[in-house]
Amino acid sequence: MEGTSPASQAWAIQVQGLTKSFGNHLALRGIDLEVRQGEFVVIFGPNGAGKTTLIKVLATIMNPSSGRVLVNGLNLKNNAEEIRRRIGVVTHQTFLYGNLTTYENLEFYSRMYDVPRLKERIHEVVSMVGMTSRLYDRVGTLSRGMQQRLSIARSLLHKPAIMLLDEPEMGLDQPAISMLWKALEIEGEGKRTIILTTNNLERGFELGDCLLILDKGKIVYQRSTQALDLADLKQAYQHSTRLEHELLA
Amino acid sequence: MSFWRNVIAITWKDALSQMRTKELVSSVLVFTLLVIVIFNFAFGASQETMRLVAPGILWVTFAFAGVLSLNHSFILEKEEGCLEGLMVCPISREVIYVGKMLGSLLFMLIIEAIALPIFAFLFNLILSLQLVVITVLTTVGFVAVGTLFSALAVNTRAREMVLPILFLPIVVPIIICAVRASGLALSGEPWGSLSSWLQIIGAFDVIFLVVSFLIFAFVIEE
Amino acid sequence: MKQSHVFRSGLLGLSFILLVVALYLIFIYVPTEKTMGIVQRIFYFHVPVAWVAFLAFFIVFLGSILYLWKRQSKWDVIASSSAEVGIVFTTLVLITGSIWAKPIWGVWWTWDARLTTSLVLWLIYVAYLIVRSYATEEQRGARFAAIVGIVGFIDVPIVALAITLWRTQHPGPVIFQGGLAPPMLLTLLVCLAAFTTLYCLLLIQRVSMKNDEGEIKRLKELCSWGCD
Amino acid sequence: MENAGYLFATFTIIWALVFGYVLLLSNRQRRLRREIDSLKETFKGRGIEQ
Repeated sequence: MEGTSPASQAWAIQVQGLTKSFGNHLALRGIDLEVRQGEFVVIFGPNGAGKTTLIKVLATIMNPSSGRVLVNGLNLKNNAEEIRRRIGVVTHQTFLYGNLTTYENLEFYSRMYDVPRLKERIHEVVSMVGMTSRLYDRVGTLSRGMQQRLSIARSLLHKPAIMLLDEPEMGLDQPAISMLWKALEIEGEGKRTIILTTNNLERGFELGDCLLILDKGKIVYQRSTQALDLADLKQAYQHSTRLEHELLA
Repeated sequence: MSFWRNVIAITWKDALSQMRTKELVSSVLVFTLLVIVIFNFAFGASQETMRLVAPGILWVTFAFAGVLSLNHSFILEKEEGCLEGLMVCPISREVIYVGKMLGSLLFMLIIEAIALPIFAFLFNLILSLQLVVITVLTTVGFVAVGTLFSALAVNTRAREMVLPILFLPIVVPIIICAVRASGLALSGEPWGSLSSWLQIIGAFDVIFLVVSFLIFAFVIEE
Repeated sequence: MKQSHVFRSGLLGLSFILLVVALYLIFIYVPTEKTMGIVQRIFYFHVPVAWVAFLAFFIVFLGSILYLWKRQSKWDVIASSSAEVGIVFTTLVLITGSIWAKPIWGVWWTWDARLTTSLVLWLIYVAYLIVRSYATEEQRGARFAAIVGIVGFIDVPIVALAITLWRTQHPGPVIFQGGLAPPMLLTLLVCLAAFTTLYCLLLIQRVSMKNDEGEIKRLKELCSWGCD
Repeated sequence: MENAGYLFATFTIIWALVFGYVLLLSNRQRRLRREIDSLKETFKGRGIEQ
């Protein structure tokens, strides 16, 4: 826990001046963001706004081009492995191997995260998403919704303090969606930090404590949920997307 | 020793997954057999010419079989974004390289263990310890660069084409050495006459294991 | 801008003068080699061209390392430009080698150690360009090409060693008996200098072209982003 | 002098290739320059700062 002062403990994520460029294209152009521990942040934005890039940088999959990222007070640059231990990632891709069974997949990821008493833990997370009966089925034979539920189980194996959810509802059916949020609730005990990207304004408004709109790699809007109603948010979102349409025309 | 624990977990997962892909195992084996048979027609069946061209046929076969299986190694990781899943695990990028490399090595050695006796049987040759050593050493060289290039090729368009285009020119030196050394081994030469070939293969293995280990992170990290 | 233009013109003048001097030396000044006759004069082209090819690939190697380390696109621009020039020169090596081989050994192509090594080099660096063009994004292509640039160059000595060992088992014709006479050495050195300057010139030209291409992309990007 | 043809061929090919390459480069360079100029014109017309 070196380098973590009590003051920075309260922040789960601190991002300062984060940019990410792909050649000439700037995907993120100066993001400043602070997320308190236990906060639920929802990021909206049109396609290509940089949502996925931001999540990938926070998930340590992509290196930032410039700027500083702290997770639990740890700098992303030199503590990537320690940070990875504390985050769980769910995207619309499941990260699961179709040729392996449910159990084998979860066993593999448990090994990667050094999960203690992994057998019990696997049974625990699998029953949490209601997949106990499919423990020895090959993942490739399961339906899309089931695979996604397993993906949630996978992300919770190591009890991460921070969850990064990149459009997790994409391609999910209704039961799977409610299962997702139930699983996160049970495990979270109200203090897990969550960052969610989505296009669904109503859902995000319902879930989040803090709402952001990302547009062309910049945060163009940031409010806490108490301070606004849904209509406000919709207007802001439409404004940012309309701006884009006007420019393209 | 969590490094090796994680490496073994990846290797095991890879080996299991590759072995379960029945199309892969059978297609690589059938391919191997086909190449041997086709070359047989190409060069005529006289015992003497066969002796001469057998090592060449063997290594052409193994090189292409290697391309097939190496290609698959990272296609496996690409399908459900699994490579990103590995990258968010609390392991260094090097663990991923070593794990994948050993997985491909294991898979190729199994294929070769099946193909070599068939080869010896069809060409009337005697398998020796020398041939086994040459095969293992050369295969290590194949997977050392192959794993690096496979991770690279899978992120390009026409990935099935990119891997052989990259891989084959780079492994030219060890293919030459393996062909020569196998030729000597098959004609019953002592270890001493093989040594200079084996040394080059060994040097290639060491150099490219180290280089690939060092630069692998640059391939998978944006 | 102005300064680089002056520098480039100077380089152009220098390489022109050197090439003219080289022509004079090769055709008039240098004595004819005894065993091979006049064809041996190809040597004064063949060797400098091969040297430049090798130099070009070394620059690719350095540029690739620097690009991966610093992530500045200028290193990638230098590396990829050098690779292209290198391929042109390797092609020249292969052609001049073949033309030399015909009167001396009676065949166009022989699996001579040096020629074969050049051929493998050519294949490696063509792969370098192919990887770049097959990548889904420009930056990714640069990164992948840099990997090939590093691995490829490290492979060169091993390729040369393996092929030399392979060929010495069938002793090929000896290219040179005895050392080089002083006039021959002088001619060779001038030719080396001439082709090295030519390489520098081509590299600078290619780099500035790539920069222009980048500038066009940037302007177009700006166009689509609008003013901000 | 019986093999002078080969020597001559070498020279011709080398120079043809080098000049061909240089010509190709300078042609492309000119095209690029023109494109840059026309883009800059457009910007001026729209009053966008570069």
